[in-house]
This record gives sequence, C-alpha cells and structure tokens, in this order.
Amino acid sequence: MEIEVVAFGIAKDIIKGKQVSISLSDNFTVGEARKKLSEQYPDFSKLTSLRFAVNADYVQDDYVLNPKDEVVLIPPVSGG
Amino acid sequence: MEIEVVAFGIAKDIIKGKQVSISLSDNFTVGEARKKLSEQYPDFSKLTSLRFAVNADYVQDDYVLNPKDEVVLIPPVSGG
Amino acid sequence: MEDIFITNDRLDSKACTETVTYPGAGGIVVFVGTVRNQTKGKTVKHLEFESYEKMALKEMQKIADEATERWSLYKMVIHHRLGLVPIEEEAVVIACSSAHRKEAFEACQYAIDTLKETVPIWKKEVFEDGEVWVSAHP
Amino acid sequence: MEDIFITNDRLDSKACTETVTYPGAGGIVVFVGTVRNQTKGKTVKHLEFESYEKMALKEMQKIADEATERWSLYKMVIHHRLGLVPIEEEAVVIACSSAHRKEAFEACQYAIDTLKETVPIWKKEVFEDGEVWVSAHP
Repeated sequence: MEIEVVAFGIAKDIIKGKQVSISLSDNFTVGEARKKLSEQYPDFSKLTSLRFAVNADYVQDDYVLNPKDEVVLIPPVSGG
Repeated sequence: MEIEVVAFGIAKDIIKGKQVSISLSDNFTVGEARKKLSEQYPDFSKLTSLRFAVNADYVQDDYVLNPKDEVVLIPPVSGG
Repeated sequence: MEDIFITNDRLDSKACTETVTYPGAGGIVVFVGTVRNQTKGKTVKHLEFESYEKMALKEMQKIADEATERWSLYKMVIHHRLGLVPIEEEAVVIACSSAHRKEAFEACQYAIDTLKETVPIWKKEVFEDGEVWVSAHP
Repeated sequence: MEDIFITNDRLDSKACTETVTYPGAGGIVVFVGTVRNQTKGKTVKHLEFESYEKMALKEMQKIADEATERWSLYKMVIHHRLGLVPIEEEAVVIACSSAHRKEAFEACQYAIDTLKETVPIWKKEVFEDGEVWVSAHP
C-alpha cells in the first residue's frame, strides 16, 4: 500500500516538500515507516526526535497503518 | 518622654483613633512600648501579630525609641 | 528597571505588561489579584484597602530590587490599589520579564508572596452585615 | 471555560486577561511569550511559526482540560500566533484564574511547559545570515 506522509517544520526541509509517499506492504507499522523514511532521508537521524501523528494524535511505533490514515511527521516541536 | 504611635488597619479600631500617645521613661524599647499598649488595649493580644515600624522600617523589640521617631503599629498585613 | 506605584484609581494590567516588555525578554509573567465575590462562602460586597504608604512603597521597592537581582529580571512592575475596590477589579498587579520563563514565574510568585507578608497594606472585607480586617485574627 | 485559539494576527494579552476575570477568582496569572532579539548572542531578525493546526488545537485543548481539572481553575485561555512574528511581539499568551493564586501559578506554568513539549507548532529563528528551526537538533 501507499501511504502519504505530511511534513512540518524541519521535516519539510529534509524531504524537500510538503509530503512524501512511501510504499509499504499491508499491516505495516509506524516503526517500519520510520525505518523506511530514515533510509531514504538520512538527515532524519540527526534530529533530536521524530514523532508520528495519525489522525491528529501521537502514535507509538507499534501502531499499524491504514491507507486512510492521515500520517504526519512531527519533528521536535518549539512553540511558545 | 511621650511617644506618638500611629495606627493602621485593625489597630486603628482597637485604639479607637489614628494615633495614641504613650509615656515612657527615656531609653525605653519597642518591647516596653508593646507591653504598655497591650495593657492599655487588651485586644492587641488577640491579633495574629503586631509589629512595629520606626521611620518606615520594621524594628525588633530591642530597638531603643527616640522622641523624634515616627512609630507605627503594623497589625497583620493583608495586601494583594 | 522597576516601577512601584500605589494609587486610588483603577489599575491597568495591560500597561504593566507593556512596561515590562523588552526586546531581550522571552518570558513575561503577570499576576493580577482581583477582588473575589465571596470568602468562606460569605458574599463580599467589596474590599477596602488602606496603607502606610511611605513604608509600603519602600517595602515594594525592596521586593522588586531583591527579585530583579536574584532572577536577573529585565523589568518588574508592582502596582497596588487603595480605597474601595469593587468585585472583579484589580487590587494588585505584578509583572516581570526575563530572558527565560522559569525566572519570570519564580520572581513573580516570590513578589506576591512577599508582598502579602511584608508590605503594610491592609484589606477589609465588607459584607452585607459587617466588615472584617483580613488576617487580623488567628 | 476554556478559550483555545491559533491566529496569524497579533495577540492581545489584555483581552485574554479579561476573558479569565471572574467574580469568584482571587488570582489571575498570565504568561506572555515575546520574541527575543537574540539567541546565544546572535541577533534574531524575527521568528516564523508554523503549525499542524488541527492537532495543535487538540493538544492545546488537552492542556487546558487537564489544567482546569487538576487545579480547579475557573477559566483558561491559550492563544498562539503563527507566521512572521517581529521582535517584542507576543507569540503565545496563556491566562488562567482560580480562587487562590498558588493554583493559577502552577496551572499557568504547567500549560506553557507542556505546550512546548506536545503542541505541534514549530519556530524558525531568522538571522541576518540564515535561519534555524529551533530545537530540531541536539
């Protein structure tokens, strides 16, 4: 399946765009998406942290992705 | 010597006025003034605390009073 | 920079916030003490404040000096109102700014805590059926 | 009552203070995060904020709910600005009111500390010679 991953902040600079599409076999987890993205964009490993949000909530690496999910990369936040 | 003592807050209610004059022999201390006032106005002993200020600074009971001092009774403060 | 003030007029927490705003400041903390409509379940009509003003200003200045030194503040403002203060209106405003927020929070809390212990200002709660000098008795 | 808001316009800490004013409240604490003119000795021209807005509002709401519950607040307001924010202007305002001041201080500090950890908003410092996403790298 194809998953669209949306990026904000420095994640946008790293993927050089607002979103990136990654191909995963069915029932793949956020952890696997993270691994795939880090291979494709080694700069992600330089960040202090990289969290994933699905449908506007933080998820852990064991979350199983669904093609309808809104998946967003959350690099270190710095509001306030 | 005569010392004018100025009152604020509940101390004003206790002495029923803005100031009271007390007679002390020379070189008397704040502690002695406190004792004299408490005898004259027993309601002072019901207060949570009663501090003295001389010339706009808090003083301890061992402070020796001078007739030129501005002596003020400071019942429990409650600003803010 | 410190700005210490006692007045019978309304306070202006916005002006206080503006006074402490500073290009080097990253955090501003403002405490506003407003008049509550009840105390221990009893309805308060309004408050009345009086002060030994000369000494109150001196003690407020000491607080601002101490806080500015201890938490490296850019600015601190302490304004206190006297006289009759209606429900919801501002009785005291303390504002301060520092490079980082932690210092501003600590300094502001120190200032209001200390003001309530040392500054010769007295508050009377006025009820429908009487009045009470706050904290006077144990 | 909670008031959660993200905007590209200027914030108004005075309006936030008024929103949390309440007849039963004795203490209001307001935190204002303003834009500093320098970071680690380097001159900052301005900041730029962006946000995953839908989630940011949700996380801000969680903070306000948690703080209101934990410290029995009357009201809490969290306003955050996005886009280009010039030096000295307000980037975030958090205001809350409670019966007593201690709760308002703790709740306000909790809210800004948590906002900086969980709310998906990103700040870029723009210098004369470049720009940096804050906190992105160790």
